[in-house]
Amino acid sequence: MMIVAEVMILLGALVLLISSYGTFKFQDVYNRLHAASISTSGGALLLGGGLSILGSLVHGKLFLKPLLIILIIFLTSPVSSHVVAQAAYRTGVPLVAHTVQDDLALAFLEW
Amino acid sequence: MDAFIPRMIARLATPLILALALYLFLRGHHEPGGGFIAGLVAASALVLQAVVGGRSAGAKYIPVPGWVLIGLGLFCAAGTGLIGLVLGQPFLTHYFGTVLLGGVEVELTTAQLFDLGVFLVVVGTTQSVILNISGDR
Amino acid sequence: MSVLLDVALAVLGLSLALAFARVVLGPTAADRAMGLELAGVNLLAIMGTWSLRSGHTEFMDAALVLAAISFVGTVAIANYLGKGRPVDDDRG
Amino acid sequence: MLPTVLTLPFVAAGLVALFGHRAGSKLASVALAVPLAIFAWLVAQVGALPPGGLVWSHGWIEELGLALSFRLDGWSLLFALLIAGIGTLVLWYSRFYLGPDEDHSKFVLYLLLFMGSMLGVVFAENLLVLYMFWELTSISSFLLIGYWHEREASREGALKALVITVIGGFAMLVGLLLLSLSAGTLSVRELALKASEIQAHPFYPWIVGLILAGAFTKSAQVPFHIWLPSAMEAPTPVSAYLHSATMVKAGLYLVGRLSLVLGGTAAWTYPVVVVGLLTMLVGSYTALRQRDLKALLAYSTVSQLGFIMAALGLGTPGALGAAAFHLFNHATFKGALFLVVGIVDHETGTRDLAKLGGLRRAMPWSAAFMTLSALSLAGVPLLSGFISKELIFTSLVEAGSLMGGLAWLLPGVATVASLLTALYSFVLFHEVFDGQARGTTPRPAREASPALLLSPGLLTAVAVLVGLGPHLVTGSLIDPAASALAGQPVEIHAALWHGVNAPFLMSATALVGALAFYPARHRLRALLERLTTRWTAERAYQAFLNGLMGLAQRVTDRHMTGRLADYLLYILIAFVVLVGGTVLANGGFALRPLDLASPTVVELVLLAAMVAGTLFVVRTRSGLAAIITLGVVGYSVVLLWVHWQAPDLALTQLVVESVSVVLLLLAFVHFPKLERKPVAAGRRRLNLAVAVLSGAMVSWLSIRANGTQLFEPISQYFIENSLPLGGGRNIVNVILVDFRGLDTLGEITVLSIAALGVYMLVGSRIRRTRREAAERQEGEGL
Repeated sequence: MMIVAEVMILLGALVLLISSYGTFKFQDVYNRLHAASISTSGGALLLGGGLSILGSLVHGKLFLKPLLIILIIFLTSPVSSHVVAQAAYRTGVPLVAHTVQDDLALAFLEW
Repeated sequence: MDAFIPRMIARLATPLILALALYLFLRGHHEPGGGFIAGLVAASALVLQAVVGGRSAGAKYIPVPGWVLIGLGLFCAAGTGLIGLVLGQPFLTHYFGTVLLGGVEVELTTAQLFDLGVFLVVVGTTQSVILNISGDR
Repeated sequence: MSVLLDVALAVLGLSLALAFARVVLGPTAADRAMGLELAGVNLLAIMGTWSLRSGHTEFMDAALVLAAISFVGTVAIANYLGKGRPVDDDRG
Repeated sequence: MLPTVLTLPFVAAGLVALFGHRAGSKLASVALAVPLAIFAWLVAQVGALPPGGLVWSHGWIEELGLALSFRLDGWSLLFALLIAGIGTLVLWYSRFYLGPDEDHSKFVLYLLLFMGSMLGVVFAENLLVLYMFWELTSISSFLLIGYWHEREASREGALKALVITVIGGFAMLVGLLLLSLSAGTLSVRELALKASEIQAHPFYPWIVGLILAGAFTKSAQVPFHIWLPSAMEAPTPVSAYLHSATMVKAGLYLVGRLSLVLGGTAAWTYPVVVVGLLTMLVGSYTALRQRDLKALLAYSTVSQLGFIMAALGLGTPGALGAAAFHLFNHATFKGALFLVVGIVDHETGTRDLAKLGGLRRAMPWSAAFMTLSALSLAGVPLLSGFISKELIFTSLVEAGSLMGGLAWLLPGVATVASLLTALYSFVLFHEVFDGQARGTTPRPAREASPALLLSPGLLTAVAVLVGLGPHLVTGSLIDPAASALAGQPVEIHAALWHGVNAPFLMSATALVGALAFYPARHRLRALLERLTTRWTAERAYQAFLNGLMGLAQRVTDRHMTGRLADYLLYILIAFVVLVGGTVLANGGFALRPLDLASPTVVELVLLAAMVAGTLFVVRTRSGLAAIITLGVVGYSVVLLWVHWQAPDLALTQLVVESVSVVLLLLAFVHFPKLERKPVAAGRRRLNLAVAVLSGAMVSWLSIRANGTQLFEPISQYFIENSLPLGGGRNIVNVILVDFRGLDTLGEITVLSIAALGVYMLVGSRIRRTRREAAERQEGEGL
């Protein structure tokens, strides 16, 4: 059982690594946000789950604190990505050259 | 459309952060925590409100202006010091003992009151600085 | 038991380094805000694993607080990025 | 009983402060009860004093030898009687003198405050207690002189009086401390026993110089006399009470009180006598030159104070007795003169000699009081002034004889001064009341109300009675005062007629000379005018003040450039120079083996991250980027704490990091864009050098600090009893809150002050910019 938890934690760590690396592969902020949000969703879940399992195994009794952390992350990270994207768009960060369609431009006008 | 989503989330997140601050405050004496850190965490909740909701929200959240909190905090801290003085001990001696609170044995200590003073001052300072900078009172 | 955790920690360390690089290099302020958030999450992960690895569970509380606080930080940065006076930005 | 008498005025002042405004003009007469009661109690003590005087002492801070101890002996009784007696009369007088619309409660409050502090000075037995009350008198005199604060001249006069007396007071404090150091005690009585030991002490010349500085400034001796004439801006009752009868005599009181301790040596006698006589001379001829009645009286007071100071300086029992007697007389007739001048001013609206004249018919009573008191001042026989002046002349003659060749100098100067004194005394009543009216007075002259006349009348009566029967006062009051000073029983034989001898000749020449010169007084005034206006202490005072302000202005302009970078530079340079200097001086930089742990990989990586981050923060042009990267550097520090198993520190660092990022951001958005002024190359190098130096200094200190084991570490103590004593396992928090609670209390106070500071600085600026924006809107809207 211990091994499963540790593997989960390792996988989680790898997901985080991928998402950090991802931010370098994309050219503009908006795509990079996609990459970053992987870590706050999948990565956090895996890692948090592994940690809580490992914790409860180690301490004998149920150890749910990592789950609370996951809850907070799930609550806050989508919003922060949203806000960052919105701010970027508002301050006129250019979209990457080969974008096909920009829906927000229309909505942006009515503000 | 402007800051609608963050404001909604902030309304949800702020009580959570405040609960976190309270948690940190109450266990300060044994595990890491204490008045100062709890104060800062509470202050960040306040900051969130001020940032997201604009000036009025921050103020609305804690109706009392900053310096009242500071005053209260200092009073608390110095007050607990005086208790020691009153009982003939040197200034700022603390007393602690276990008290049965609703069947649960709770360990109360005047140091906690002093810590409350620190907490209030920190929150008060941040409140007055933020509201001030963001142009409110 | 600890071998896998150590590897995980090394991986997390690398990803944190990448997040730092993102913040330092990031052309626009938005990039930097995202970088900070990412660094926060990585730090969170490291603290979580390290607390179990070393047996001190207090770090878990620190991680808890970090999760909440970094949200406030990012929202503040993003919020003021748009409004407020044009913050001079070496937009890439 | 003594402490109650002393606290009575202060309590009354408190009551007046609280309920005074309701009583309106009747307040003065209600408050009268206090000085009257004290006066009555004091009169009861006359003659009934136990040998060592009435003593009361209460320990305050024993370690410093500071005890609230008071003593009432002959010398302090004389002063206390003057303070309380004239205080009563002045309070009664001021009720009618001050207009109905003026703020009586404030006036009475200050007067009571002054009375209490003056009593404190004369009762004080402990040097520091004396100094405390001494400064309190300066403060209350400042408040009283500046009573009509809307007038520029009052404010200026009050400031000048305060500046000079407080600087003198400060010098005196140093003197008193040196005195207590040399004798090991603060109580005046014990000092008297150790006189010889003090006088042999190397500090002695310093002690004498500094204490005399305090006394000379307070008693307006030359060259510090300039504050007294400008203190005449105060309402006349104040001038009568403070600046003629009591406050300016505090210096005399101190010189008298310490003459037993410090006196008897050339270092004490010569300066006091010389300055005294010089002041008498300067005071008398300047008084003659004055056109304004109050200024004339002010300079006359300066001159008479010099006269008494000289007598005190002589120190012989006879001289001390004569000084005490003249001090008493001067208080009475000078007080009367001031009050009559107040009446003239009150009734006619002017004090300018050119406009006054021929008022005897319109104001018979005032004329009578003025004439009698002025004659007593001039030293005309059958009046009190004559007797005490004679006594001082006798002691001057005796002292002169000791000086061999210069025997004629002391009496000579005194005679010339007395001649001038007599001259301006005649001017006082003749030019004001006799002859025909010269100019037109703003208000037609008519006699003052009897209530107003009561105070000067009583004072003049005392002067006349004492003149006719000196033994009324000498036996019971003056002799105990003199013996308290001389430390041995003193018997002055004051009689109406001392027979024809040297002092009588001096008085005669003075009076006859004055009568002779009287008709030629205008030419004399013109002559004096030309002689003395070149260099005056006044101009020296102004030059000193302006010079000081100019210097302060130049220093501030050069340093307060308004740029934060400059301030930081000054701080760091000071840090490097001071700390570096001391470390260098004590060989701190010796390269001892550094027992440091070898750094692990993790620490090196984090270190690299921090350095990279900081370099970026320094180089980036965008403020926002700098703030965010700063956050990242903070995170790496958090990792360091995590690595070193310090959860508390990690948590704190984390939270502080985020909140400060946000606060920096808030400040950033609201303030003008951080435009990077081009920094001159030279300045850039200086910045770099200072930065590197201070960085190196801090790291060296921290390395060195943990290396040295001057004291055994106290951490052990905290680990052991943080639980049993503090009741908590979180040692850091227990230390913060319990063991070092006081430090935390201090820290949060500093935090609150910082918050208030931010509120004031930032808040006002933002509100101002908002107001300007609003005004611009209105402008555009129009």
